[in-house]
Amino acid sequence: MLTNLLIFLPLIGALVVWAAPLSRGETAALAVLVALSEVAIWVVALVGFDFGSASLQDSAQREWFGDLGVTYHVGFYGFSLWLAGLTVVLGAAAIGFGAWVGRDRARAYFGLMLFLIGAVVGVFASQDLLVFYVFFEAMLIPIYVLVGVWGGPNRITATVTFVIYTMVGSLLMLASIVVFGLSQGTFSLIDSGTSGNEWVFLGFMIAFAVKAPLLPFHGWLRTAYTEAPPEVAALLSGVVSKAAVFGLVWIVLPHFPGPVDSWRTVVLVLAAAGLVYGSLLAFRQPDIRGVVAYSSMGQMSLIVLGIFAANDLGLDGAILHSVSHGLVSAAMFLLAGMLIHRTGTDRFADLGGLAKGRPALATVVMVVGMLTLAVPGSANFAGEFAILAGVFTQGWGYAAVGAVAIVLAAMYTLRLISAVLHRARGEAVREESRDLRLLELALVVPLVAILLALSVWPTAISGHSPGLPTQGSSEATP
Amino acid sequence: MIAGAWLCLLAPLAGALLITLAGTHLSRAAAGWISTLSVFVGFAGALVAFLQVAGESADERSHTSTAYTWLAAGKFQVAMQILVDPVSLTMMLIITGVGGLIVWYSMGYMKGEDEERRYFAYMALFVFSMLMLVMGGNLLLLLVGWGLVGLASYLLIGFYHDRPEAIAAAKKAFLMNAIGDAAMALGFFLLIAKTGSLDFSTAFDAASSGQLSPNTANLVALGLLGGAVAKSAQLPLHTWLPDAMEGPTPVSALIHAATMVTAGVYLIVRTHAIFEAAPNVQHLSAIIGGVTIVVAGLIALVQWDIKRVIAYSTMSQIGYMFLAAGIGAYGYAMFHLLTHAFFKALLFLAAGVIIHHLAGEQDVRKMGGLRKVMPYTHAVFLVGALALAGIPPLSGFWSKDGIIASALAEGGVLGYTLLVLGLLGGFLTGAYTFRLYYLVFHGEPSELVLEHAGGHMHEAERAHGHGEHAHGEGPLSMLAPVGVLAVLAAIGGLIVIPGLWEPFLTWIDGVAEPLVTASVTQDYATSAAAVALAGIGIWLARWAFVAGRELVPASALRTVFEHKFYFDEIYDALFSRPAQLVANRLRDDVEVPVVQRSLGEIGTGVKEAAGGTARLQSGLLRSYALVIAGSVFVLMVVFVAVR
Amino acid sequence: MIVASSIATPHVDWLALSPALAPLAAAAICLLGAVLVPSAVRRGFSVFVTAAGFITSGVLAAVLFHRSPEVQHLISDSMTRDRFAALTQILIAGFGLLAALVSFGDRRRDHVGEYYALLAAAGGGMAFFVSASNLMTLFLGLEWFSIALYILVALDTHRKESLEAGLKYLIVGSFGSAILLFGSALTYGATGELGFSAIRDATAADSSLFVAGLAMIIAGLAFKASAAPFHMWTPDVYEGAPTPVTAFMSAATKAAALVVTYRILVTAFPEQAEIWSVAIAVLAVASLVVGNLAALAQKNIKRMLAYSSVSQAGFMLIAVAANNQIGAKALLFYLIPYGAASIGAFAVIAARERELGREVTLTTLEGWGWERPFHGAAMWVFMLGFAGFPFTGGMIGKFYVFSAAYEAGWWWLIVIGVIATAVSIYYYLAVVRAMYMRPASARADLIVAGGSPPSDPALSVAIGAAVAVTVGTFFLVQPLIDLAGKAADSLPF
Amino acid sequence: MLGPSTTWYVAVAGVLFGIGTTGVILRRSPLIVLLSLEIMLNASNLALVGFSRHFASVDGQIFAISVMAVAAAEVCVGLGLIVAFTRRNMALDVDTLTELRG
Amino acid sequence: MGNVLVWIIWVVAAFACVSTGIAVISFTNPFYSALALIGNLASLAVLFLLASAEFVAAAQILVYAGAVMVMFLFVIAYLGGRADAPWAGGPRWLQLGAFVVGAAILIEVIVALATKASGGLSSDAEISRSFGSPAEIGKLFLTDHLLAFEITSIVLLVAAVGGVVLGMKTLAEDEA
Repeated sequence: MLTNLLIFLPLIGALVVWAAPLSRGETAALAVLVALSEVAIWVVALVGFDFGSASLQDSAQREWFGDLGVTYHVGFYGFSLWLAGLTVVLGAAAIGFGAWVGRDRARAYFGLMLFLIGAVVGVFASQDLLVFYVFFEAMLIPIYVLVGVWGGPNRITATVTFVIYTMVGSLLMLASIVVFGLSQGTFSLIDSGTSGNEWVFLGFMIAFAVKAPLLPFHGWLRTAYTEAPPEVAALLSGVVSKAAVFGLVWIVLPHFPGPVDSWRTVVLVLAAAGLVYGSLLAFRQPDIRGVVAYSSMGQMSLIVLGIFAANDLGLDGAILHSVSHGLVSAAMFLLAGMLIHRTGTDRFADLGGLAKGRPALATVVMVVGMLTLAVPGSANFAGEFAILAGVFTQGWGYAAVGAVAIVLAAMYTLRLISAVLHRARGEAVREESRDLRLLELALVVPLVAILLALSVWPTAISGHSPGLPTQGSSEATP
Repeated sequence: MIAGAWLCLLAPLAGALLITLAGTHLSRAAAGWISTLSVFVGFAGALVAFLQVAGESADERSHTSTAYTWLAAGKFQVAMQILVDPVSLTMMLIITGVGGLIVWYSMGYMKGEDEERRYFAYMALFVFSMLMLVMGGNLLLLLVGWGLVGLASYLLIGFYHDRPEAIAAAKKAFLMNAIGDAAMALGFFLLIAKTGSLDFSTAFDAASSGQLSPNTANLVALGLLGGAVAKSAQLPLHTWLPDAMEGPTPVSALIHAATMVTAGVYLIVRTHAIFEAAPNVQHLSAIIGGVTIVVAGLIALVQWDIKRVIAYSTMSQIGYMFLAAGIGAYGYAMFHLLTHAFFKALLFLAAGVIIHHLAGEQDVRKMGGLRKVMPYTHAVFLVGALALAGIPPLSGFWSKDGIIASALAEGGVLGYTLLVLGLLGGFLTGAYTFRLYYLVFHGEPSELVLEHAGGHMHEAERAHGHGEHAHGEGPLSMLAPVGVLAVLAAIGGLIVIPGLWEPFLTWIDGVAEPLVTASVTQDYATSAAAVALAGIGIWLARWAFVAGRELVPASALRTVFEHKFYFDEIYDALFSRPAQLVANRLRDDVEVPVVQRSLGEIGTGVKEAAGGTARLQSGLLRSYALVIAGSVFVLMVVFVAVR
Repeated sequence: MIVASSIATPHVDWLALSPALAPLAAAAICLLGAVLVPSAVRRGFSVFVTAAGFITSGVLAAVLFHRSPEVQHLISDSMTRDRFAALTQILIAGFGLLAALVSFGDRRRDHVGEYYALLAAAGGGMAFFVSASNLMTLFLGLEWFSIALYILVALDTHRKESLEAGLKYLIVGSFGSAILLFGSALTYGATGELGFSAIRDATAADSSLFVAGLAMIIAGLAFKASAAPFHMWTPDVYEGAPTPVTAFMSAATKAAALVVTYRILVTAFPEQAEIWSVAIAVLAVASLVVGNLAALAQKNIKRMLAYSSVSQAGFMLIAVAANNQIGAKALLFYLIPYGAASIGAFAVIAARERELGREVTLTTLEGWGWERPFHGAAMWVFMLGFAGFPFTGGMIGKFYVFSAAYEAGWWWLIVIGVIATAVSIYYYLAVVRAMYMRPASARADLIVAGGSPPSDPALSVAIGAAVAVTVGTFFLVQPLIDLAGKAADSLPF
Repeated sequence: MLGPSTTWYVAVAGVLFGIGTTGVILRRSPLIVLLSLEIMLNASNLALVGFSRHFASVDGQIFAISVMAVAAAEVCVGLGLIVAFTRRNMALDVDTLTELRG
Repeated sequence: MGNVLVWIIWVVAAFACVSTGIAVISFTNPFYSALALIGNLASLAVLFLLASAEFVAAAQILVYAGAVMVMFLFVIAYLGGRADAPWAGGPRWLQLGAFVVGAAILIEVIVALATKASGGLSSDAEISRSFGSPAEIGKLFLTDHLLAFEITSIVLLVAAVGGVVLGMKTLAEDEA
């Protein structure tokens, strides 16, 4: 019931927001209200969640079409509940941002945002392959328009590239789903067994590699993240990319043990390469969103490293890092949006010196920056550490690459921080460019606060994700 | 005791959070007070804990307190726990004690700065981080503290964020430390892979019981050494430290002299079990220390910036500590750490008083004759300088002497080499310290000094915002901590003397049993040699000053020293430039043309194919019929053929 | 000696014929109306009658479906009474109804009664066509609705495009019919039989004459389904025809042609399945490739949708090529959202066309989605439906088609279908792109003729119904697939 | 059967069908194209009648008669169109019908 | 010997059939083409007769050559037969393609026939006297092929409507 509510409240909210003849302000208020209730529902689900149990919880099931064994089946495991939580929180922040900026065509805008949230939550809740596919694809619909309508000057190229890229991936996945589901006789993620078919495996892998993105599949990343409105970019990098994490953890690992083993090295090498590649490129980007975009690519590669580490250490780390990376990259995009709002640009060449006289802005950017580079003690650090410690067992080289990436992350983040905050005042920065106001703080600070709380107690996530599939090794979360 | 320790850890954190959250609702002075008080509260906590632990018998002095599981992933678990034992207590006392004094001092030094509140928040954060480092009850928490002090250091070096040099220095410091962190982390990964845990006890037991293969032990120790070298600014990862002098002077005193940079020494002492399982690496650390002593001393001889001289001196002194830790004289390493904290903080703070007085001037060539203008400062600086040079009975003598003696006791090629390096270092210390001393305090007062004499307010100074001078030389909040430190620098070394209190060395030995102990004879011999060499150095400095000559005459050698042995240039050529080059090439030759444009190419290709297909649809009715008829024919042929 | 009295008139199953007869009756009434009803109310009268005819047809087909659990061959096997046909007849009736509603807003002044009569007649012809079960009735049913469509396409005689399209359709269509006919003749020659089941039972199964005839029959039917390479009339005709006619053709003709293709192939030529399934698969691939590629290059929306319908035919041919029960289900299911989306999309185009008074291209659609939110959102739904996005039946349809292909072992067809879908997304979303992402053009010639656009409740109802079906088929899969399954059981797999 | 066997009938039918096809593709006048279509239909009729005789089943003949009617219907519509063309002053040349293309 | 006569008639008719067919597609003037088609239909009727399809042959003459072609000629006369050289205009490959494809299809049909002929088309079935008689055909049209009969009428009706609406001048055309 809770799960259904969590999925369908925003979807229905989207319809209402879109259809109801409300003014811009009322629409925004309604959307924010829905988003906040979503958070509240999630909190209720969290409180009632039994992390000690490894079974599906808050599940709901309904016949959809039985002749092929497809059921509407949703519910949460520990790890997916966290991902859903990430979604609702970031969703609320993004919608709040949209309300704050005052996006025009409010009804369409907020409707699509809510729709996106519902779809992503649906992805994380689905326990049937086709249901998963439905939500996985449904995410694209709002993103396509959100980027295409409210994005930057190059938005159409960006959104088309993004959609085509991801569709190619997910349609290959559809082919895999058909083959896998029919050969298993059921599309249920819980009931179906394992498959050794590498082609089917690759269909899934490519879809998730595009979504994440992994190294050669990231062509959409730069334009999509920079042309999208900042709050949409926040959701893209924060939660949409995590759909790949869910897919890898809950579809690929448990159902394709054989192919996972034989392709592990390839995936790990790609991920390691992507980690360095993304970090290096992030180092040479001329604007905030470019940096965060490639940094996201690097961090997602890192998460994939953890997922393919073949042990629970890496896997738990990957889940933890998914949540913390989601929060931090979203916060970064929102901050970029706020900067753009007051200076009209996020290019480093035009920024600078923003720390002077803007303590709140300086503090928030600094904190988020430090979390981005995974300063030891942060939740990001904990996740990264667990991932690398996990993947170390697959080969010290991966961990060494990860260590290099730690340094690179420091390089690009510090470059970003100092280009924005420090040195002489940039051209685009006017004396009267304000410090962060209360409303803006209300958007970012909760994200930062959650991150800090997670930094104090990362086990909240990493130690509370039972229900993860047992792997080839004998290690299993009790 | 445990409560005291937790209080010690959390009080500065609370202070930092309070200042940050209160923001502009807090007055600037209040921020200073909160920061200072929080550190002193920490000191009180540490003191309580210290007294209790000191009252216990020697083998029961290690206490662990676990709050909760910090990180659990898979079977790997790390608790949020603190370890209270003599080593960490010593560090806690230094950090909070000296730290408290320095924060107190800052209230005067930073008065009128634009963003004081931020400064004090950072200071409190630093103290918390440092405490985390030394109190962390397992290797991961140690790494956490390790990283956090790097963060605080970055923040404080870059405090004057509108100065490009400051920002560059801050980034450099952070990056160097990140490299060290990465090295340490790699060592930890290996340790996790082998033992499944990062608990001190598990790791050390594994190391000392020989459960770790020599190879593993070497690699883990190398990782730890990498971290230690970076953090303690030892060769070759030292280049950030002199640049770090861009930060406010109290920062230099606290972070880049008294506490953070000595963390490497603490690390080696703490993980001595692992190093002992990897003797080669341990010896490597001693050699690194020895070489650093000399190299840093040589560079210090030609520096003109008052803080940079002291900074190189810091590198050099930490070299002694590494040397000691590397040969297993853990007690002396910790002891020198302690005394060094006193006299180096004293020197920095005294330099700060001068800089403050001269409205920010740091070039010693513009100073001179300050002895008359600032007698108090002159006195305390002299104490510090003598202590640094190792002149008895000041604190530096006791600790440095012990280290040199231990090198002698170690013997062998290694020991004698180290001995020579140590003694040479003593000579250099005397020389550069007193070169500085004479340049600053003796001779005729320079124009600049005269301008600022007598509390006369310069225009620029007023603009800089320095307020009233309660004393002729500076506000009380600055002079009082300096005084306290001067006393400590003078007498602090005496705690090593048996009978005064439980000898300091025994106190440490309970945690880290020394591998070498110098005999009394060796002790006296090295003492004599060291003091003599330091004296020669001092004399040489005086001679050069009086003669108006440079200690190192202009030569190729001097050029090498002035370019700090070209480390920056080498790194630039070896790492920075290639990294940037690779990144640029990736961006311009791979990402843009291949990854991004390839999609465009595919798109163009598809569109061309699309245009071609559409052009086939010529609108000519007859061609449609032709295509249909042709297709029917083909279909029929195929059907008949394959029938 | 045969005398008249000895002729025993066969029993006629009027219920089985009724779905075809109801629209035919409506057509007759409309024709009468064209003469008897005053011109002021003729349009309303005709639409009402046509709609009533199609509704009756649909209801009767539903009754027929209910009452025909067993397959029956009627009147010497010249037609079949089964659920496969009945379900298709329901669809055709639905499409016809929607097309009638879409037509209502078309303010034609000439031949109003005749227009609706022909529309109804074409619907009746298709309804009969899908139940045909010998080569003669097949050909005649085909000609019945084809001739009606030739006229409908050309009916806007004041538009040169309409005439051009009409003549092209007539000539190429007759050419196709001739091929089908010759194929029928050859098949007849090889077996001596006209009835589908009789052909199957005839022994001369593998003669070259027989397979040559089969090839020609496939070509003739593929022509009607506008499968490549027999599709070339499609874009020209779809573009030139009056938009409501295009809407009707794109949905109903395709449905009828594909369903009949499936029926004749599995009933009359099961022995040759190995040959024809490959051929159909090749046609499917060709349709997917050609349709998608050519659609990419289009600016005119009707033309683009025409090519899109070619590629959609490709998808449905995959289901035919699968030659299994799932395939038949998949085909029937696919037709529902496809037909609804297709009629709906053309209806939206009609709305724009009517308010603008000129052809609808990507350019003339710019910014329109914001001006007319209902039409914009509906168009969006239809495009998503074509592309097979979730929350539209199009996705489920594709899923079933792929499932059928998998069951048949055609995994490479799945891959090609997937790639084709990916390509198709570009042009489907191009419509959305134009409507929403480009600013409304300020060009004077794009300002709505005569101020505010005419209100057209019938069109809106049609669009709304199309949206409801497109989306509803996503949620109500089980009941629909059950129906499709029962219908598919009529075929002898 | 009187005269040659069915094969010959059908061969002639094939030839006629080919001629008709050629005509449709070759000629530009829609009138002649319509005539060519008639030839194609007649070719089918000849085949049907031939087969009908071969199998001694009248079905083929009945089919042929139906086809005649259909042919008449097509001609009717085609001629109507051609008249409409002329009325609108459009050239009677299918090659000029390239307004719809691409 | 009667057979010889039949053969001769058949060959003549077939030859006439093919040659008039070629004539139809070769004449420049549609009027001549139409006349040629009448000849074609007539020769076909002969072939029908020879194949025992008396009723079909009669219908061919009456319906086709009589009614349909007259309609054709009327229209051609109304339009004033315009010249249209078979080789003029249009791309060369199209003209070539027309012959190639036309020839290819007929060859294919003949090949199909030839392979079949060895199997089954050689021996004809016995027929009764009433075969192809109007009575039999009429009976079948009212029994087995009732539907075909009815549908044929519907097709004709539809076509008639079409002929009328397309041939009529409309209001909209006046304005266009």
